[in-house]
Amino acid sequence: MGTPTLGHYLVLSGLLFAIGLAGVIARRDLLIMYMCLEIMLNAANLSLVAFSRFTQQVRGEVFVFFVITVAAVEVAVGLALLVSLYRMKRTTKAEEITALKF
Amino acid sequence: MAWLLLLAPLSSAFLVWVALRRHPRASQAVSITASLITFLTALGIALGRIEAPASLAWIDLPGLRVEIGMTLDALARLMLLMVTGVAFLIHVYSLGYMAEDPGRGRFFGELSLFLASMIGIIVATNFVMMYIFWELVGVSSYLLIGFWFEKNSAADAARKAFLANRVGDFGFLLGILTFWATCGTVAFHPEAARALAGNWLAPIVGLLLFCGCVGKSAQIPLHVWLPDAMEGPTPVSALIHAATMVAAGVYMLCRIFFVLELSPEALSVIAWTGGITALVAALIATQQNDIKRVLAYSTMSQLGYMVLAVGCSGTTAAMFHLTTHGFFKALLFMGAGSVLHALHHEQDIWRMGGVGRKMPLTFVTFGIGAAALSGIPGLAGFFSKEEILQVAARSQPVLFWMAAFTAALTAFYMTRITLVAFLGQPRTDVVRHAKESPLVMGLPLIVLAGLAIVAGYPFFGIVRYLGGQEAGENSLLVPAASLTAVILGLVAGAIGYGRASREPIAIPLFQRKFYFDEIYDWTVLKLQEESARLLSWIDQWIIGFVLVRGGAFVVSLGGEVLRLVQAGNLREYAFVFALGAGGLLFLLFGR
Amino acid sequence: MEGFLFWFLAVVLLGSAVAVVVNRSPVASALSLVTTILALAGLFGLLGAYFLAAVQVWVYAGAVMVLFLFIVMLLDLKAEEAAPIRTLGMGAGLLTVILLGAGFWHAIPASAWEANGARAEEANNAASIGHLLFGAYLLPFEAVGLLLLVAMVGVIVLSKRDV
Amino acid sequence: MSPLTILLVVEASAIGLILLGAPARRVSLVAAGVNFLLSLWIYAQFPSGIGGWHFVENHSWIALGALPEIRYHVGVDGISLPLVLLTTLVTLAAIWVSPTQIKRAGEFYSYLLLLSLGALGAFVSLDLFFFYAFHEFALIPTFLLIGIWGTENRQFVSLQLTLYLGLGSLVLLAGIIALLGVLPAEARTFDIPRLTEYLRDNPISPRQQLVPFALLAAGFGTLVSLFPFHSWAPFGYASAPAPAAMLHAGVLKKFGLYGLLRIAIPLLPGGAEAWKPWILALLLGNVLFVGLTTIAQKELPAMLGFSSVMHMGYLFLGLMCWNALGVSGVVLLMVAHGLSAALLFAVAGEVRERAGEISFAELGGLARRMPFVAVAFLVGSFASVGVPGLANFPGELLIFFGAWKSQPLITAVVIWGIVISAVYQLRAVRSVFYGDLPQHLAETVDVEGSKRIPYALLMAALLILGIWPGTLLGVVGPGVKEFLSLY
Repeated sequence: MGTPTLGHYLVLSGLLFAIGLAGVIARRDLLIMYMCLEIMLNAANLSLVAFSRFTQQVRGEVFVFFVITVAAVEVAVGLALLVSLYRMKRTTKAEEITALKF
Repeated sequence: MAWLLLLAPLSSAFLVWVALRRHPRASQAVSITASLITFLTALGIALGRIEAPASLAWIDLPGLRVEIGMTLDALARLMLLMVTGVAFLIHVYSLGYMAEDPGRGRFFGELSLFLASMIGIIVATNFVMMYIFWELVGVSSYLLIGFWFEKNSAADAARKAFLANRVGDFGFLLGILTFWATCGTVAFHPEAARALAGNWLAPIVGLLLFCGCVGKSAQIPLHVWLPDAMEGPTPVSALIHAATMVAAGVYMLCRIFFVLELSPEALSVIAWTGGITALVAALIATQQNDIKRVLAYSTMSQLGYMVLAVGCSGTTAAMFHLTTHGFFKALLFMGAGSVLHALHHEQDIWRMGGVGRKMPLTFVTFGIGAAALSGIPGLAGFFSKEEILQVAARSQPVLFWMAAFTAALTAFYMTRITLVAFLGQPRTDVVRHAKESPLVMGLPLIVLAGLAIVAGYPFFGIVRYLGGQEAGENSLLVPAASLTAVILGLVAGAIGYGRASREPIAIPLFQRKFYFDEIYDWTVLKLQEESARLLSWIDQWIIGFVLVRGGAFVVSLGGEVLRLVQAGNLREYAFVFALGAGGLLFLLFGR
Repeated sequence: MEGFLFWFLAVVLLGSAVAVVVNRSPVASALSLVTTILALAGLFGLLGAYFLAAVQVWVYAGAVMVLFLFIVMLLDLKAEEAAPIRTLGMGAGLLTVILLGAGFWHAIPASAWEANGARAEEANNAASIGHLLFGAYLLPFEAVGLLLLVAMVGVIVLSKRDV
Repeated sequence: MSPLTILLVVEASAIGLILLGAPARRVSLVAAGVNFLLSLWIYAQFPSGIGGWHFVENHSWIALGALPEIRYHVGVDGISLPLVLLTTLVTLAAIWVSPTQIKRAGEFYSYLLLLSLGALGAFVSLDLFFFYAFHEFALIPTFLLIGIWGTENRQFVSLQLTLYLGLGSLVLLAGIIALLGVLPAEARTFDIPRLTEYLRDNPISPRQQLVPFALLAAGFGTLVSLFPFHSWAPFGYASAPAPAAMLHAGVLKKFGLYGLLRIAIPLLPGGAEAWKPWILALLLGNVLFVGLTTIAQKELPAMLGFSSVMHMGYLFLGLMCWNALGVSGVVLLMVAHGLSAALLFAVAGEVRERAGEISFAELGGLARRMPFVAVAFLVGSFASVGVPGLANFPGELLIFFGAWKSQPLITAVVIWGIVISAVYQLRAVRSVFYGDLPQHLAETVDVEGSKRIPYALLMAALLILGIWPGTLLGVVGPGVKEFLSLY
C-alpha cells in the first residue's frame, strides 16, 4: 500500500461517478435519483480537489467551493419542485412523470 | 422646347391618372391642351423654329450607353406632324363621341399616354429608346382596347393584342441585342452598321428587327389581334389601329433601313410578307359585315402595301402612303364612328342602309375617304399607291401584280360597304331615327376630308419633304394597270351590291378569315395550355410530391422510429447518455 | 499511513455509495449518503484540503442531508415495496458502472500514475482560498450569493400552495 | 454610431415597446416610417460616383478560442444600399397594409418587424457570422406568421416552408464552413472584406472550390427558389398573410441572391465557372418550366407565388454572366422585383379579404367595384411583365444585354419569358378585374383613404426607378464597378 497517486484518486472519482449515474438509471424514485445526482457532483469535486493538490494550485478548490454552493441551491430548488410535483401527482416515480408539459 | 413633345402628353397622362380620373371635364381640357401643344411644337419643329435638344444619358454603364434624345430629321418631322395633327383632331372628335361615357376621364388620360409613347417612337435616337416607347404604345393600346373592360370580348381582345405584340417584340429585342453585340452600339448610326455588311448575321438582324414590325403593323402571321382590337372605342380604332400606332412598324422599318439594306434576302422576305398580307387582308375584307372590321382588314392590307414598299427599297413611297393613309383611314374610321354613334353602336352593314340621306356630312366625307382609299385618280390615295406600285414594279414584278389585284379588291370592298351602308333603303328602325352627329365630330371629318383630297398632290410637298422619289424609271404600265384595277373593282362592286339587301355571295374561307384564329386556337394556344397543364402536374406530383414529400416521408419515418426511444422517460435518457459518454471516452482517449 | 487511510476511505466511500443506490428505504439511502459524504470529507482532508473538508461536512452532511431527510419524512415515502429495482434497471446500472469506470480508467493518462507531488501550502490553505475568493473570483462569488437569494425566493414561491 | 446601426436599433426598440404593451400598429408604423426616412437620408448622404464601403462600424463582438473572431461589422456599398432602401420601403408598406383588426396584434406586428430586422441586418452585415445569423433569425417570424395567421392549409405549408428553408440554410452553413475549411488556418476569418482581400491575393485552386461552391449555390439557391428547389415558395406565399408574403417574397428572398452575389461567386470564381452550365440549365427550368406551370394556376395567390419563382431565373442569368451590365441589372431587378412582388401580394391579400375569393373562376369584373386596387394590380402586373417606365424593365434589359454576348442562346430562351409572363399576368388581370362582375362580388368595396398610401408609395417607387433608373444606377454603377474590380 504505497502512497496514492493522482491516478488512484481519479479512478476513485470515476467509479463514484459511475455508481451515481447507475443509481439515476436504476432507481425509479425521483428522490433517490436526486441523491445519486449528489453523488455524481461529489465525484466531480473529488477529482477537482485531487487535481488541485497534485498541480499545487488552490484554484481547483475554489471551484469546488462554488460547486458545493450551487449544489446546495440545486437541492433546495429541486426538492421544492419535487414537493410541488408530489402534490400534483401524488407520486415521486419518474416513469409516471413523463409529459414535458402539463 | 422640343421636350414639350414628350412632356406635355406625359404630364397630362400622369395628371389625369393621379388626380383627374373622376373629373371628365378637367381631364378632357388637360388632354386636349396637351395634344394641341404637341401639335404646335411639331409645327414649330417642321418650320425649323425648334431645334433638337441635347440627349440625356438614361443608362450609362461600361459597354452600354442608352440615351433619351430626339432625332428630328425629315422622316421624323413628317411623321410627327401627321401623328400630332391626327391625334389632335381625334381628341376633338372624342369630345363628341365619348360625351356620354362615365369613364371618359380615364379615356383621355390613356389617349395622352398613347400620344406620348407614339412621339417617343418617332423621335427615338436609338434602338433601346425606340423599344421603350414601342412597348409603351403596346401598353396604351392594351388599355384603350380594354377600355370597356366589362365587355368580355373587349377584355379578351386587349389581351390578345398585347400578347401578339409581345411575340413580335421578342424578336425585335433579340434583333437589338444582336445588332449591339455586332456593332457595339444601340444608336441609329449607319456607320456603326458597317460591321454588319457582308456579315452572315445581317439578314438575321434584319429579320429579327422586322419581327417587331410584324407584330405592331399586323402583318401575317401576327395580324390576328388587329380585327379584334376594334372592340375599343372608335376614336381609338381611328387613332391607334388605323392612322398611327400600326403605322409605327412601317416607320420603324424606314428608320432602320440602314440595317435592312445590308441584306437583300431580308428585304425580299419583308416584301413578300407585305404583299401576302395586303392580298389576304383584302380578300378577307370583301366578306366582312362589321363596318369596323372591314376597315380593320383594309388597314392591314394597306400596311401590307407599305411593308411591301419598304421591302422593295421604297422608303419614300412607304412613308408617303403612310401619311396619306393616316389621313383617309382616320377619316373613314371617324366617319364609321359617327354612324355608329348615331345608330347606337349597330355595326352590321346589312342592318344599316340609306344612312347617307340621314347623315349627309358623314356620307360625303366618308365617301371622299373611301374614294381616296380605293385609289380614284385625283385623291391622295391614288398618288401614294401609285408610288408603291412603281417601286414594286421595278424590283418584284410578281408582287406588283399581286398588289395591282389587291388594288382592285380594295376598290371592290370599299364600294361594297359604301353602297350597302349608306345608299338604298333603311333596313332597320334605328336608321330611320338616326340624326347627324354634333359639330365637334363633324369638324375633324371635314378637315381630314380636305387633307385626303390634297395630301397627294406634288404641291403639298410630302414627297419633296422626304427628299424626292426613289431613283428609277417610272413605267407607264403601272398607272394603266392600277387604273384598270380600280375601275374593275368599282364596277364589280356596283354590280354586286348596287341593289342587294343581303349578301349575294358567300365565301366561307374569307368570312372565317382564312381560319387563322381557329388554327391558332388549335395549335399555339392548345399546345401551350396543354404543356402548361402537364408541367404543372409534373411540378405538383413529381417535384412537389415524390421528391419533396417523399423526402419528408423518409424523415418522418425516421422520426417515428426515434420517437419510440424518446418516450419522455428520464432514466432511459440517462442510460443512453451514459452509453454515449462511455463511448466517447474510449473514442477520444484512445491510447 | 496515508496509503492505508486512502484505501480505507475509498472502500467506505464506494460501499456507502452502492448502499445509496441499492437500499430500498429512502431513509437508509439518505443515511448511506451521509456516510459517503463523510468519507469524501476524509479524502479531502487526506488531500490537504482541510477547509473544503469542513465545508463538505457543514453544508452537505449538515444542511443538505437534513433537507433530504426532512423531505423524506414530509412526503412519508415508504420503501419501494411493490417493485424494487427491476432487473432491467439493475443490468443497465451495472453496465453503466462497468462501461464508465473502464472508460475513466482508460482515459487517465499514464503520467497521472507517477504524479506524487508535494502537498500544497497546508498552513495557508483557507487563507489562500479566501484571497482568491475575494480577489480574482469576487464577481462569481457575488453572483453565487445572488443565486442563493434567487433560489431562496424561488423555493418560497414553489412551495406556497397558491400563488 | 453608424446610421445603419440606428436602423437596426429602431426596429429592435419598436419590438421592445410592443412587447411592453405599446399600441402595436402605431409603434411599428412609426418605426418603419422613421427607418424609411433614415434610409432615404443615407441614400442622400451616400457619396456618388465612388464605390466601396460607407457608413462602416466595426467592433469586436466575441472571440472564441479556435473560432475566428466574430465582429460586429456593418456597412453599405452601391450593391447593398438599394436593398436597404427596398427593405425599409417594403416594411413600411407591409405594416401599413396589415389589417387594423387582427388577432394577437402585438405579436403580429413584432414578427413583421422582426422579419424586416433580420433582412436588414443580413444586408448590412460585413461579417459572415452576422450575415448568416440575421437571415436565420428572420426565418422564425416567417414560420410563425404563416403558421398563426396563414390561410388555407397553413399548418402544413408553414412547416414545409420552414423545413425547406432551414435545410437550405443548413447546406449554406456547411458551404460557409467548407469555404473557411479550404483556407489555411491563419487566413480564416468571418470578415467579408478581409476574406475578399485574402482570396484576391491568394486564390485557392479551382478543384478545391468545387465542393464549397456547390454547397453555397445549393444553399443560396434553395433560399431563392432555384429550380427544382422551389416547391416551398408558391404555396408558402399563397397561404401567407399578405404582409408576410410581401416581406418574404419582396425582401428576405433577395438574401440568397445577395449571398451569391457577395460571397459565393466572387470568393469562389473557379467553382462558379465549373458549375455554370448546371446553373444555366436550372435557371432555364425556372423560366420555362415554372413559367409554364404558372400559366396553369387556377388561383391568384398561387399564380403570384409561381411567378415570383419564375422571375428568379432572370436574376440567376444576370449573376452567372458576371459583368458590370448584368450585375447592375441584377441589383436593379432585385429592387424592382421586390417592389412589384410586394405590390401584387398586397393586392392579392386585398382581393382575398374584400372579395372572399381567390380562384380565377369565381372572380371577375372587380375593376368596376375596386378601381384603385385594379390600378395597383395593373401597375404591378405591367412592372412584373417588364413594361418600360416601371422599375423591372431597366433591370431586365441590363441583364439581357449583360448576358447576350456570352450566352446568346440561353438568353434568347430567357427572353421568351417576357412572353410567358405576359400570358399569365394578363390572364390574371383579365379574370380578376376585367369581364363580367359575378353576383356575389357586387358588394365588394375599394380600398379607401390612408390605406391607399402604401400602394401609392410602392407604385411611385416603381415609376421613379422605371422612368429614371439613374436614381439607383448612380449608386449601383460605381459600386458594382468597384466590386468587380476586386476580383
